[in-house]
Amino acid sequence: MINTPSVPKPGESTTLWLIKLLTGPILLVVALIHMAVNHYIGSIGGLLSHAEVVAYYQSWYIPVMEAIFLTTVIAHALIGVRGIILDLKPAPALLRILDWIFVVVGVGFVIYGMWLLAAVAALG
Amino acid sequence: MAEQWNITLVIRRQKQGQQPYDQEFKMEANPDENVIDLVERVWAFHDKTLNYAHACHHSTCGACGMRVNNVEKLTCITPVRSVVSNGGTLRVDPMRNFPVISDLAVDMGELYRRMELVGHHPVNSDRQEAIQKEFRPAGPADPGEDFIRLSDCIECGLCMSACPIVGSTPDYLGPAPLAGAHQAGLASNPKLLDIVGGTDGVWRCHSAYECTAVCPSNVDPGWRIMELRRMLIGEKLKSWFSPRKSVEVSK
Amino acid sequence: MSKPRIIVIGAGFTGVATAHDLALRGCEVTVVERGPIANGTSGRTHGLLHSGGRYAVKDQESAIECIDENMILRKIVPTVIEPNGGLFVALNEQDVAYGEDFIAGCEACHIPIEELTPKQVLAMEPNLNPGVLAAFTIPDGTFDPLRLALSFAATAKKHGAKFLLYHEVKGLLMDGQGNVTGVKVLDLPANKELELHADMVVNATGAWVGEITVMAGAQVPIQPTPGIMVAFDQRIAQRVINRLCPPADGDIVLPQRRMMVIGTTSFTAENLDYIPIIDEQIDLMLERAYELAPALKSAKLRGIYNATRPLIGSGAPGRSVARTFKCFDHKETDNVDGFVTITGGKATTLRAMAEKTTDIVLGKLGLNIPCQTMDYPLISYREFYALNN
Amino acid sequence: MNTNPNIFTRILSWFDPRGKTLGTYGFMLNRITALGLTLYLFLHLIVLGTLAQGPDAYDNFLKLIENPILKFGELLVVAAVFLHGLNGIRIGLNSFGIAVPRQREFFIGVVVLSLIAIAFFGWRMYFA
Repeated sequence: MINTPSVPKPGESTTLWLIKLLTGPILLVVALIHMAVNHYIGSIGGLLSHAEVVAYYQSWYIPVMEAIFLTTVIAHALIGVRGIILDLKPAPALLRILDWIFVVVGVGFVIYGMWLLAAVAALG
Repeated sequence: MAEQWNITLVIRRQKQGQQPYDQEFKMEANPDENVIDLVERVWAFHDKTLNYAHACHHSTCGACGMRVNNVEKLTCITPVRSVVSNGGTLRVDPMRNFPVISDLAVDMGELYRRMELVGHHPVNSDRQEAIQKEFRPAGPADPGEDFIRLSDCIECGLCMSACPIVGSTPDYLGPAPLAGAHQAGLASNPKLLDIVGGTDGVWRCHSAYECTAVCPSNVDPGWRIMELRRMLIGEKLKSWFSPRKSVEVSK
Repeated sequence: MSKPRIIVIGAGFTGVATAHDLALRGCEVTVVERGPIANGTSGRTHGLLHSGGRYAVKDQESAIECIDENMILRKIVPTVIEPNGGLFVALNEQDVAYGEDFIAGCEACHIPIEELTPKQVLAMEPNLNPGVLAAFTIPDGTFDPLRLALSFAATAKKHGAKFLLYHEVKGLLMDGQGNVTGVKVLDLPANKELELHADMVVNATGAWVGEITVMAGAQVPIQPTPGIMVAFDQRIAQRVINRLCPPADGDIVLPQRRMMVIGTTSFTAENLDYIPIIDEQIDLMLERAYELAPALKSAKLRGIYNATRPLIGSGAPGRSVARTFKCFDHKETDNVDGFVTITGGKATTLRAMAEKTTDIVLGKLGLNIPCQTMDYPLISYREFYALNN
Repeated sequence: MNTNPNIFTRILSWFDPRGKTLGTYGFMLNRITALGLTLYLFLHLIVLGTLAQGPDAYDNFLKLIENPILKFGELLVVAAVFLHGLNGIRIGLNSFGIAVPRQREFFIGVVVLSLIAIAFFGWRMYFA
């Protein structure tokens, strides 16, 4: 017989899916802006030097946008990769460890990213 | 005598505990007959130890699902003309993702158990089955009352064989049971919401739509999985904003 | 006396129903079948839950069996039945004339019918032939053949019956005095031969019974009579549509899921394992289907197949042979004990056939246990897979 | 269902194209681009650490990625963003029951749009 609903508590998958679903479009818009910036603003070729990057981060809205981009892309990516791993049906114990790794990596990189943003903005 | 083609039929053979191997049969075939007729002729005239599942021969029982040239087909309604040309080769394999009993016969037990788990109705009201607007409702336009008839889903397992995720994830409910849950209606069984919304439910589906591509009887599991997602998201948002009084779910 | 051990050969309607009745009455049953469930005639019936109407004039014994069993099946296994009733329609004067005998016949066989005016019947089924002259309602229905068989098999399994599918009977085990004591079976998937002993062997192989009886040096007057059936890919009616006439080719078209199935013809064949489709018969079926419901002209063909009726009686071939069933105790007919053959009958009468067979089998074993299957609800056909014995 | 414990055959089964329709190619593309983008994401974040170490660290890192292979890698990332992003929108909308019967055409649109964008970005990166 199929085992009881899998280890994570019911309804949790819907929440994770919703996060992935909501971060997706935000992420795509910001990513396109992010890529456009790299190729247009600044000298013809985009942000091609340290100085130009620092100058780019001097306004208030760019760091906020980049921070949103940072958190949404990390959340989306990790939930997605977790989904792929779930497709391979890891053992519940392994899944619990992996969940911990995902959380640690996710929060860790968000903090690191925020610190980097602040540092670059401060250089201005 | 109707037109006769010469074709080579390659059947995947496997007896318990032995390595699978391909067996070739050169035979004459009428392009308008169905693949199951060829398999039956091989059984009747060449090799009575060939095991294959079949019963109704007109797509109501769902027993004769196989992979024909690597595509899941209900072999009783797959004309020879549609899968091979004169002088060509036709490959028949058992369905994927089900344990093989022997040769082309697979054990569909797990699919039946899950259909029972989600409470799929074997007979259902005609209107309830033809719920999707794109469906042409079975039967005359509007004969007045609603009729009870055998469900669209014939539990043939083709979608379960075609789905890439069922292949890698044994516990994933799979397209047919999820479509069965949608047909049964989430309100029919309060536990259903958590089974369908769990990690082995609709969130494992990755929109390959292979199930809808191979479904021989209009169930369109892909569409029904997305409908279940819409209901689940609705339920989740409702539970965030107003505590979940009763599981009131729109069909 | 411990539980009687019975082997049933064949897992078509008769086999699974007999296994259910035997198990319900406390026997230890093993069903042996060379293929999957209902892969023979049982699978390939068009699925008519017969009301007996077609036989109400010429074969009232069969008709009464059908209507009684029709009502029982609706009660004990509703989850595999489309209970939408049926119609007998007259398309010409000759049909209308047949009406009187039809009414009298149904009366005699307590088959409830109701006459309709052409306007009424066309309102109920708009896709009928507009030229309909008279019509009667009839309690016909449709069922899914495999699921009907699985329902009986699942309930039998719940009471301990064992099903050995893909096991082919190679021979009968006999004792010194020419009585049957078991079967020699080849397990096809494992390619192993094994011997099963039992107090009684029931031969329920339908049209193939001759192939088993010959193993015991016995014989039955079986007359396999195949008939063609054609399935269309559109359901253009909600009820079974019968032509108001004596049994004839292509006299019925019935709805099943999203299809209509037209049947049938009647001819003879030697090799029962493979009966080729005869093209002329397809054209005949199409012509008769279009007569009953012209709307089918726009439908495409979905499946074409033959099913072999296990008719009994060495008399004239084809239709006039009795449609009822018979259980042969080979002790009486061929002085071979421990061996019983049950064949003939209609799909709808599978429960009654099982009851009669079980009565005979238990009688031969000196047991007298009443039958209860007439009001014993069958469990879900899916349980056949959930229970693993 | 598939009781095959071997993890690699199960992963390979995702990418077996035999007898598959467009939807599965969408699924395969989405999966490959997802893994590629995630790898790039974390590499990108780590590498940008050089920004904090001052102008020379970052500037000669920029020279480092001028070589053609890494430049082509960047183009792949751009391609992955468009393909994964637009296909994700398709799956997202489908999850609300939108455009499901037209999901095949939707996917073809996604691929065409992405190819145009990739061509545009490629031209800018190599020739502008």
